Amino acid sequence: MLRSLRTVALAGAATVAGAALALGALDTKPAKAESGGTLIWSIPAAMSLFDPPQSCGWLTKNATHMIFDGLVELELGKPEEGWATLRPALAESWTVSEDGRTYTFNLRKGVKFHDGTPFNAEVAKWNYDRFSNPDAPQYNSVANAYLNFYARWIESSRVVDEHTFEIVLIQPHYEWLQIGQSSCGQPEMISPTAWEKHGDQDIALHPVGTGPFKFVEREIDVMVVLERNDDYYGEPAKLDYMVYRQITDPATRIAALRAGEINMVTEPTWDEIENLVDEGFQLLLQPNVPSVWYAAFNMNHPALQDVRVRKAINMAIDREGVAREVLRGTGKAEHGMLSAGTFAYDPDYAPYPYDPEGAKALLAEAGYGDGGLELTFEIFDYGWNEAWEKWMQRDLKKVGIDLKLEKLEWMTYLGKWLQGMPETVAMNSMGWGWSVPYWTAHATRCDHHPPNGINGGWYCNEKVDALYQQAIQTEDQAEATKLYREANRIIMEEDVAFVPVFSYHNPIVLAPNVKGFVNGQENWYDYTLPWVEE
Amino acid sequence: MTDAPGLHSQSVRQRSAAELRRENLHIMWRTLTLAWHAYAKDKAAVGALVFMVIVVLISIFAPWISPHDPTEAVGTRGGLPGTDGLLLGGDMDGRDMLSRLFWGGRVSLLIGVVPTVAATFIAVVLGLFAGYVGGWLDQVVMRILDVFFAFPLVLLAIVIAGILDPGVATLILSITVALVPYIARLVRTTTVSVKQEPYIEAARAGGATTPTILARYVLPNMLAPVIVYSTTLIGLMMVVGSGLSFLGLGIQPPDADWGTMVSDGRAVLKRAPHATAFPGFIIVIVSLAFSFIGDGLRDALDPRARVR
Amino acid sequence: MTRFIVMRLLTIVPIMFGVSFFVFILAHLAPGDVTTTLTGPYATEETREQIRESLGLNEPLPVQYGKWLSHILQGEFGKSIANRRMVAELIFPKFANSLILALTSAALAYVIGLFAGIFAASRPYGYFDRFTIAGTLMFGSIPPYWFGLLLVLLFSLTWRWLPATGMTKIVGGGGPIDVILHLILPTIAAGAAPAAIIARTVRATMLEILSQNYIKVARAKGIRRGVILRKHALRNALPPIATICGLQLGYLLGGVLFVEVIFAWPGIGYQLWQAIQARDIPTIQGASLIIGAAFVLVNLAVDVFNAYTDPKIRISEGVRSR
Amino acid sequence: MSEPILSVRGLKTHFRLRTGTLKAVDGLSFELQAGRVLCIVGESGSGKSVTAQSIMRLIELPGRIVDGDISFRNQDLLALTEHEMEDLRGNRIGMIFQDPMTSLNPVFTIGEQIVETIIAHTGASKEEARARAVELMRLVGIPEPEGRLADYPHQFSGGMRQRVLIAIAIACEPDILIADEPTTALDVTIQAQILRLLSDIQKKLGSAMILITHDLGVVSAMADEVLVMYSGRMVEYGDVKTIFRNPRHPYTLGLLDSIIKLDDSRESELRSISGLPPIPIDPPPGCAFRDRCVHAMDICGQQDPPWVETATGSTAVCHAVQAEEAGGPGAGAAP
Repeated sequence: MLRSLRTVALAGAATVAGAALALGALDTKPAKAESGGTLIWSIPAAMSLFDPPQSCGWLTKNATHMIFDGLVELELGKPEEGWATLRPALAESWTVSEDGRTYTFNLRKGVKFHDGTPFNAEVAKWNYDRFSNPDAPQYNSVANAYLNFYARWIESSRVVDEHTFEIVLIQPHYEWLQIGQSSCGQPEMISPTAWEKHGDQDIALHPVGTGPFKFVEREIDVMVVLERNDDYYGEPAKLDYMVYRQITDPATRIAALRAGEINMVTEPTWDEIENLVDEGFQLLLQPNVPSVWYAAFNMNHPALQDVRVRKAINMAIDREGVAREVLRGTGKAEHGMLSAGTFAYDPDYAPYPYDPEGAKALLAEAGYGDGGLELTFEIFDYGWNEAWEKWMQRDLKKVGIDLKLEKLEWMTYLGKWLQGMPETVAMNSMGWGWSVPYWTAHATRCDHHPPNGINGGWYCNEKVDALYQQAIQTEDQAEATKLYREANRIIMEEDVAFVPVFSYHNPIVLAPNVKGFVNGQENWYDYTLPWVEE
Repeated sequence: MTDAPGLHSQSVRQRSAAELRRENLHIMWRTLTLAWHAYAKDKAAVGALVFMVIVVLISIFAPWISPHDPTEAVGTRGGLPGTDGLLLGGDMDGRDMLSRLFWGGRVSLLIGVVPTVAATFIAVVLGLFAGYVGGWLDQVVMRILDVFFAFPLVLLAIVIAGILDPGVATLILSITVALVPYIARLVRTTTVSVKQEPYIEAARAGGATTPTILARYVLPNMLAPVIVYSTTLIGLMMVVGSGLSFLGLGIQPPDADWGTMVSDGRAVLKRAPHATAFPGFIIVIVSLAFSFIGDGLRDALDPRARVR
Repeated sequence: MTRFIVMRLLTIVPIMFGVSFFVFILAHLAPGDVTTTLTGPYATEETREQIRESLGLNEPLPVQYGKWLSHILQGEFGKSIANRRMVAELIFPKFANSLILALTSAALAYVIGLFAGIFAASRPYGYFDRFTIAGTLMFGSIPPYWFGLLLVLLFSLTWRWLPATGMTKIVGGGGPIDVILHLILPTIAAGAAPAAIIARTVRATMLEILSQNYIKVARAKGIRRGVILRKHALRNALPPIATICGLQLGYLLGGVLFVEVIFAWPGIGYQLWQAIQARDIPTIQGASLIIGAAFVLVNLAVDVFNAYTDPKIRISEGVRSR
Repeated sequence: MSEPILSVRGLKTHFRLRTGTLKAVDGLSFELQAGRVLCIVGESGSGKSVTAQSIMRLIELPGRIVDGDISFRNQDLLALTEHEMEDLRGNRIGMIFQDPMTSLNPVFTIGEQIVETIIAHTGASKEEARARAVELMRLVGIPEPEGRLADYPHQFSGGMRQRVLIAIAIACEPDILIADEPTTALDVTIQAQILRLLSDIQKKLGSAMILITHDLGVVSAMADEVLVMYSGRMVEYGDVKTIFRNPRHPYTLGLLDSIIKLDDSRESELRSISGLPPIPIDPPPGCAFRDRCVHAMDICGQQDPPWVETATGSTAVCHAVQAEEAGGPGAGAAP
């Protein structure tokens, strides 16, 4: 199909022989009802593997969660709700035992993979064993590594009957199921038959799931094409095709959108948004995104050992200014590490109003009254020209701190980031989060220091760890919320381990003829909802 | 002027080293004076030189003459020239274009000039020996350069940028490495052709040693085209450098060079075309100036061009 | 002549060996570790170590190099670490895409460069010459990522004549005509700088040759100006022109990264850049090697061409007379 | 005397350089009779070659013939179109250059370079032209010419190349042969051969010849008339015997002294010309030779020297000669 088209394109151009063979093969039917069409989204970078437990990243999840299903999934079609909640997927329903340790899933009947093989409890267990049971033949240590945050809680799993699957955790954990809705490591179901056929390595090239879209082709670093799965068990997708086209350059993406070569763009700059909206393009924002952009302090940095310095830095940042000038309505100032996409979020939490004078006073107390404090801030090369980091640099300069930005290319950065900061580096930057508040624990727990986790700032407070431990065992979300907020308060006000700066409202710009698109409370979207009028 | 230096070779042999050195110095001085006189008569070249001196001065004194802090937003984002009292308007972050252009010159000139000069120096040494000695050495050097020719610059730049800290120094180093093969090849070709000139043979027959021949006959005759070529490369390198910054390997924010300013300005191309136009224009003008200077230098250094 | 070609072919061996060596060293020296993307943020050092082991990344570099080289010699490029594709499968189509763009850009650059250069040299210091000099300087110093965008702004967005990105239309595209339409703007963007460089070189070479004695002799013989230009001068200018043209083609074949990025052209340069970003060593090595090989082959062709056109080399064996 | 075949009047060829105007030839007049040999003598840079090239109209920008006229068989060469001039070059006027090593196009065969000229001017077929080329090569003394047609210049020695160039210049039996220092770059033994060849051919064809040289020995052997140039200007012009016996201009005198001295081995009077000739870029008014002239007077630095028809029959351009001819003071140039 599309694959053949692309091949013809090459051969045709090279030989200028085979004429218009290509045309007509992809003859999309004229849109009558509210369905059909091809949505083409320009993705800014390469996607990872199409093998859910081995894949990582928001971008990749955008495609994989359309091809594959998990037992449950996030409800991303209700943007009006504060945060995304779970809804049934391959499990029609589930129950959690009294002690909070046993999860029982009633699986949907009659579900078939795209290759025609059935889905059942055996398949579910096979998939869970692949990333959590080292004794299983299909066990994959990389999958286990990715899903470590999820699999580490699993004690055992078993097939109760053909349509009932049960998982027992090592301790009560009420956020566990939703933790699985992360993008880096996805507990979604692949077809064991396809796995047998292609092998553990090459299965990533032949993704076979149960999802609303089927995999058509993937041209590495160029594009990914999915087509609607008409045999989908749920509400079928409206689009005929979903295309993810890789366009790295932000200016090129906008040009392609204007030229009508794509119809969806994410992360445009404010300037482009204003122009595009003027030109009739649609803008969708999502204020409840489960991630915060922050700078992490290196608690081992000599100058930052003094909490007054850390506090002063937090006070010196004009977060509202970032929201107003850098984000221009596409984001919001944040003062804590709990994100707006989680139930524990407190929208009124703002302990650090912009106070450069206060910051100066604190710095003077700490012995930096005349400036002379030079800090290195490692940042990564990202689409928006490091705008907010530059803003921090400017704000800190006003209170006498010379912030040196060290911009690194992403892979170099990631490598350094995962190793944790050496004493020479004062801060590094990241934007991350989950739709559950437990995520913060990953960046703060004492036992998550590198290489055993991502707590690269070497923060440690056992009191905070205890609060998290208590929170995940609390079924009542109101109670848990209190615990999380307390942990957050300690992190931010007593220990001051981070500089949360803002949350990004994931602006999406769509061509006028894209209908029904929902900008859900995540960094990936539900592509079964939109259609494109042609 | 047209008589070949080889005619002097008879007497060269009999001088003492000190005398020779003195004489060499004298010849060099005389050549320089003559060259300057020739250069000074070329109006375009002098104009370009004056312009570049001004640019360099502006760059050096940027901290004192810039009306605003180049990293500070002082106006509307993408404000057109004249708005907010900014002569050349604001960039996409609302920073003063004029001040940024002043400051940008520092980095731009640095990454334009330093790698070119460094690479020219290395290339002259390599190419001169390869071309003059010839044979086996020539083959080895040229084949190694071939390897570098065939090599993706980006990979090199990333590795250098990764091993060292990213920044201007890294940028300069990677561009230098990338430039050497191009200049070395020219040096080598020129050397080979100069080597065949009769006056070299005469000098050798007159008993001049290899270093003397290289320093006194080959080098001066080979330098003119190399200098001209290198001068025209400077503008190009300012662009290449900005390209590496574009890939995230070069200049660290909030610093900027002109090339990076062009690159950054793309984001507001429609609303604030001046944000790319001004730095782009400067790059073109500066390369033009360097090219004029190169032409003037060729005329000044090449005796044939001077009198013909 | 045959001897020359054979000798020249033999020099390819050490060059390619050198290229492969440097490619290998640099790919392994690059900071950052493929296991960070392969295993994710929560992986233990053990898992990473295991992965490195399974990929053979723990062996001493000379051993790795030897293995890699012997595979390459058997035509085995290996498998991409980042996406599991066979590297050959991944890079050859991309190289073909780059080849298409490189050839059209080179053709454009050659035509413009040669004509502008020759014409400028035929009337030195005239208006056209000055115009050419200014033009070459301008196109030589316009940042390509800006120039490309400008072209898109004008031809795709303002006038809507040509597509802005990609190699084919995503929906219902892919025929030769579609590809040609998509080729136009990238070709201009990629060809502009080489055209300027070639024009400059051709002009300088032609001026140099036109000042040669044998040209004066030809004029004194009463040969028409045009004939002198076309026959006597151009024929002698061929070697340097061929050299610069070859160099530019080699550069274009390496994938003009910026043009490929700006126009989302799926070429080898962009592929290499992505592979570098992912620290996908087999792909980096494969792509670099193919780029290097293309460069070396073009250079070889130029050298053979120049040898063939140089009677001193062509006649060096056989006829050597009296 | 009959009508001159070539007459040059007030020729000025200037080069506009960035550094100023180089007056390479600045006011030159002479006549050439059919079958006669005119030698133009002078130091390097005195404008001899530029004169030759001006006659051929080979001067290129930034050089330009700014004034004067050149008439060839009553035809104003400066008024001809470039095409008409091209038809004349190599056809009615042939030229030989000084450096045979660089005067042949390295990438074409010897045969091609001779044949090309013949075809361009006679419209002969390839075969005819080839036959003619062989004949010419034999004429200029190249052994086994048939076999060497397909050879390339680098397979020829310097002397042989000069012979080829002579063959090219005389291919169409020109009325005028201009030889610009044809032997300077050659070995001494070869020089004599080439000069003899030129002389033989000139006589055989009955062409007129302009021979440019700085070698007074050559002049005395070959010339009918002599024209001495200095710094772009004519200093003395006349019959070879007159000038050699009775040089009037101080510069001619100096030139002749330097060879006569060798002949006479008279060591008492070492009169060589000291100093270097000036480069005539925007020259000041007055005589260009005055700085090196033993007879220099105030007027020499103020006014251009006048043309003086001397009593001996030559023309000299000199204030001192004028004074002398007029019998005034300051005369003392003659021995």
